[in-house]
Amino acid sequence: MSNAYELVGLKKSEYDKVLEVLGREPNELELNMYGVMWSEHCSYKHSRALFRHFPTSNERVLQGPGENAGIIDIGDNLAVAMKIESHNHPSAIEPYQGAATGVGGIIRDIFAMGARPIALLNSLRFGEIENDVRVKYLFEGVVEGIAGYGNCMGIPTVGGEVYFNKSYQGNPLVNAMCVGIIEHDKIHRGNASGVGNSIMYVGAATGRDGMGGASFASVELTEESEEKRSAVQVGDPFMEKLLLEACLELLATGCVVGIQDLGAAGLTSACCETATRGEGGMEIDVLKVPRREKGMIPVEIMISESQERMLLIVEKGRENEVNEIVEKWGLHSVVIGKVTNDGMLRVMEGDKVVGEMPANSLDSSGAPRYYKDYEVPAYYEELKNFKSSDVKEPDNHNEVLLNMIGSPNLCSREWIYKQYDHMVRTSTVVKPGSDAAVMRVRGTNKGIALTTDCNSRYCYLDPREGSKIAVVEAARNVVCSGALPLAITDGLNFGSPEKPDRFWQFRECILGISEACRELDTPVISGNVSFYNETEKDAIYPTPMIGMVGVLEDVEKACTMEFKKEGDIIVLLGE
Amino acid sequence: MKAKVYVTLKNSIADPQGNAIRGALNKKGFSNVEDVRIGKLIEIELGDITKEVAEKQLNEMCEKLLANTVIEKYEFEII
Amino acid sequence: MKAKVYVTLKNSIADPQGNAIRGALNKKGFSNVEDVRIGKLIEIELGDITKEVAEKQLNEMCEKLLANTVIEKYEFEII
Amino acid sequence: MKFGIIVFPGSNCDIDCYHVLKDILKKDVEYVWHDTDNLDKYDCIVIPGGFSYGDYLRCGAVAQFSKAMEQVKVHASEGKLVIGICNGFQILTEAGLLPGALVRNKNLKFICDTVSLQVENTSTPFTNLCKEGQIIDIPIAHGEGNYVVDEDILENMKKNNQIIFTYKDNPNGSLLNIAGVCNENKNVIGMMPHPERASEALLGNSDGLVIFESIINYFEGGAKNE
Ligand SMILES: Nc1ncnc2c1ncn2[C@@H]1O[C@H](COP(=O)(O)OP(=O)(O)O)[C@@H](O)[C@H]1O
Repeated sequence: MSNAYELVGLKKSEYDKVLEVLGREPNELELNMYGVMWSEHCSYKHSRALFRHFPTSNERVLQGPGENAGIIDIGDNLAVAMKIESHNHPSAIEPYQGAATGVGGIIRDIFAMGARPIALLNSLRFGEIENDVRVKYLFEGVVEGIAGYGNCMGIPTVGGEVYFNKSYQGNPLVNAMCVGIIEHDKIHRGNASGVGNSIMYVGAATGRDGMGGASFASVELTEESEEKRSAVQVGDPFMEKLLLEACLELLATGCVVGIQDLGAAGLTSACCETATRGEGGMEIDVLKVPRREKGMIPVEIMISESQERMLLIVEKGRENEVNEIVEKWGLHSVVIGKVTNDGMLRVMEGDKVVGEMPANSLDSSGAPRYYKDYEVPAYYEELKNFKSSDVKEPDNHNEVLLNMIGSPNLCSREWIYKQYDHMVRTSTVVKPGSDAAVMRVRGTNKGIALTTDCNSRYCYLDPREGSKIAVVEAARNVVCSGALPLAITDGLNFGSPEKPDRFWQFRECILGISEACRELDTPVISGNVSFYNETEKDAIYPTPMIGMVGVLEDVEKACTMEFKKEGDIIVLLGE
Repeated sequence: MKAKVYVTLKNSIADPQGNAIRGALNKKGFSNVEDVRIGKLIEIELGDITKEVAEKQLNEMCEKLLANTVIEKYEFEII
Repeated sequence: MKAKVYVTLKNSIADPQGNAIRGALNKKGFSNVEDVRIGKLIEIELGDITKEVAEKQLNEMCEKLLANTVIEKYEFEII
Repeated sequence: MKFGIIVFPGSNCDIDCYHVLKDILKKDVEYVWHDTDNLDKYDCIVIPGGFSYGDYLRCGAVAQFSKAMEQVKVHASEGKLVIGICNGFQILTEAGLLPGALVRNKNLKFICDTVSLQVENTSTPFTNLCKEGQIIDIPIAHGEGNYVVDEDILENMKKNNQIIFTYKDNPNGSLLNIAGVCNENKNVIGMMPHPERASEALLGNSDGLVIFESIINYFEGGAKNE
């Protein structure tokens, strides 16, 4: 690792591309910005090409993939915003904070659209828990972190799933999903439009948190990653609660033309993405960015992943309106730059230009895109020979049943969801413990049903069939709650895309999800990809988590799964 | 043998709690307060062991259980 | 001027967290550990004030905010 | 009569209380921002649940300093009603308006569940419609609901019938299963369980309504006591 570009995670061919775009050598700041933006986590360079298979639109889709969250119409001028996001690697290192900041990040994605977050869900995977103290530690820490953040925010955590399997031993999965409600005409997007408009920064001060966290999420976990431990970000749910209320109040005034949360790759990604979606260019001054630590240099400010920060694009002349509302909530806002239309993202340090790059070259539209080879893994062919008729019928069915009920993968999940405030804001009509959670939509008779599902053992055995099963299982959960399935968000967790057998699994899963979603008319409106979930030894099972939303026109018709009274008739539907 | 263990956040780690308390103190009229960091004080009754053993034990306890060395540092004092 | 404030539970108040940690330590092989109590260590950067003012301020801060004297006691140290 | 619901930075259950009082009980109710310096127009102040100021340091510790809490003290001293729910209870103890303190749950975990409460005193403005010894099922959601208080104060509280609700099955380690207490004058009450989460058939439970109805009855219906 002697080349500067390798240190920021770029390959030689990628560095050549930077040289070509700039027509010169990048300075250190620029190189780091390309490094984080062209990491797998930010650029989706190995996965993007396959997304075209997904059905992403129908007459209900108001916002498909590509924004902070997807939005689906539920009638009467109302819509649901939703997205799922992984925080696997941070949670492997510091389970409480990793999971907490994962929840924080996904909540920001929802209110950045202008939606009021009303529910959280999560999908978790760990190694086998029996007799493994490390797994227990991770599991307890993750659950506590999710609870700590969601409870403090006052957003009920109403559902999720957890499985234990040895393939997750070194690579736990923590995916968090947030769902919000929004009126059609209140949807906001992350556009830096209107030349001369102000770029404003709101929320927590910037520290050296999660430095390089974006590129960090894109490498296999090794001994070395121990050293990056100081990269741990700490969540501040109280700050986020204030930020949420302040942003929703701000968006209602009409002075905000664009809004984006600062997530992976911090200011760098927020600036280049909003610029690309808007007028094309932006100029910001790092000295105006509030900092928590002394002596921070421009590159640290630009790629820091400090939590609880938002970027606002504000109509010129209305900055004071923003300041007033933000201050009412005990926060500060500052102008850090302005919208331009020269296509450049210009980073200033006072009067000095310290970095200048075409904004769209950083963004995923300008990032490298790979079409990887894939190859059917050997295990798949082998397992095809398996015949279920070869399995001996057990002698004692009662014992088998008891073992199953008592196994970590099938036992009650009450221990988890009792730690989550699943009732706050009094809209949870069907609580955790049933097939899907049902939330009322305040001010209407409507309800929405929410679930996350994925059986990754099935996906390992047959990625295409397994991922179809995940989608239809989610749909069955939604239907059994009395709702019409509308759309999904997908959390795709896989091993290294650079290994042909893993990439085959990924591709098969995408094809399976696409086929099932097309069949059910439940388009994919948002999602997340987490690759490199592998240790030196092995990869995780392919784990495409499906988060689904459905609508009930009359929430009083919501249905729960338990038997209601003696004498009721039991009917078995299907084959 | 008794010991006091002090567990504090590493300097590079944000302390939202400390920040909020600093804000509250500033507002309460203590405008001179510049920074607040909140850590733990753990008092341990170690029973009848020697100072050497105590030191060895405390190091181990801190590394394994009392501090989360990913984000915290520790110090102790035997009394 | 810098200060360290130590806030601990009064002896009469049960400390479930301390008990849990004692249990965990005993289980981990530290069978000699007899008691664990968890308190807070609050580090405050007081800015440019005299020692007397600092003392007065710290007393007030503790009584009003840093400790809940119904269940906690405090001590501080100016450094 | 008029209710005021205090909103602190970090309050979460403000809208839940508002919804029950306004939409279900059709009462006059307003949100009151934490920096208010006048509560004259309200008969009953609700301090809602949530995580005021993030519950940093101790639950309710920072909120006690707000301007609104100074006014709540005045309001209480005039004999008007104050009800603190969950975080509101914690704030009232921190502010010294109620005896005791709420410490970490015995199992060290946040607990969200529905629990059975026994009404111990039906001659307060908050329980006057309850039956003697009535059991009501009310949700809890807290990490620090373990009630502690000095023995001599506890003796006084018992003598004075200040223990209002107890848990049938103690979830958090509270002394004497205490779930809710009031002050000596019986015009300030604090309780960890959330009656506002149990006030609607749609949510499967309306056991909590009796508490709000008692308050209304106290003002409008000629309470059976006081
Ligand atoms: N990690 C979790 N967070 C919140 N709720 C969970 C979690 N895991 C499981 N649950 C809830 O527990 C119940 C049972 O979960 P699960 O056994 O996965 O159900 P199913 O197999 O029917 O999807 C569901 O209501 C689910 O939402």
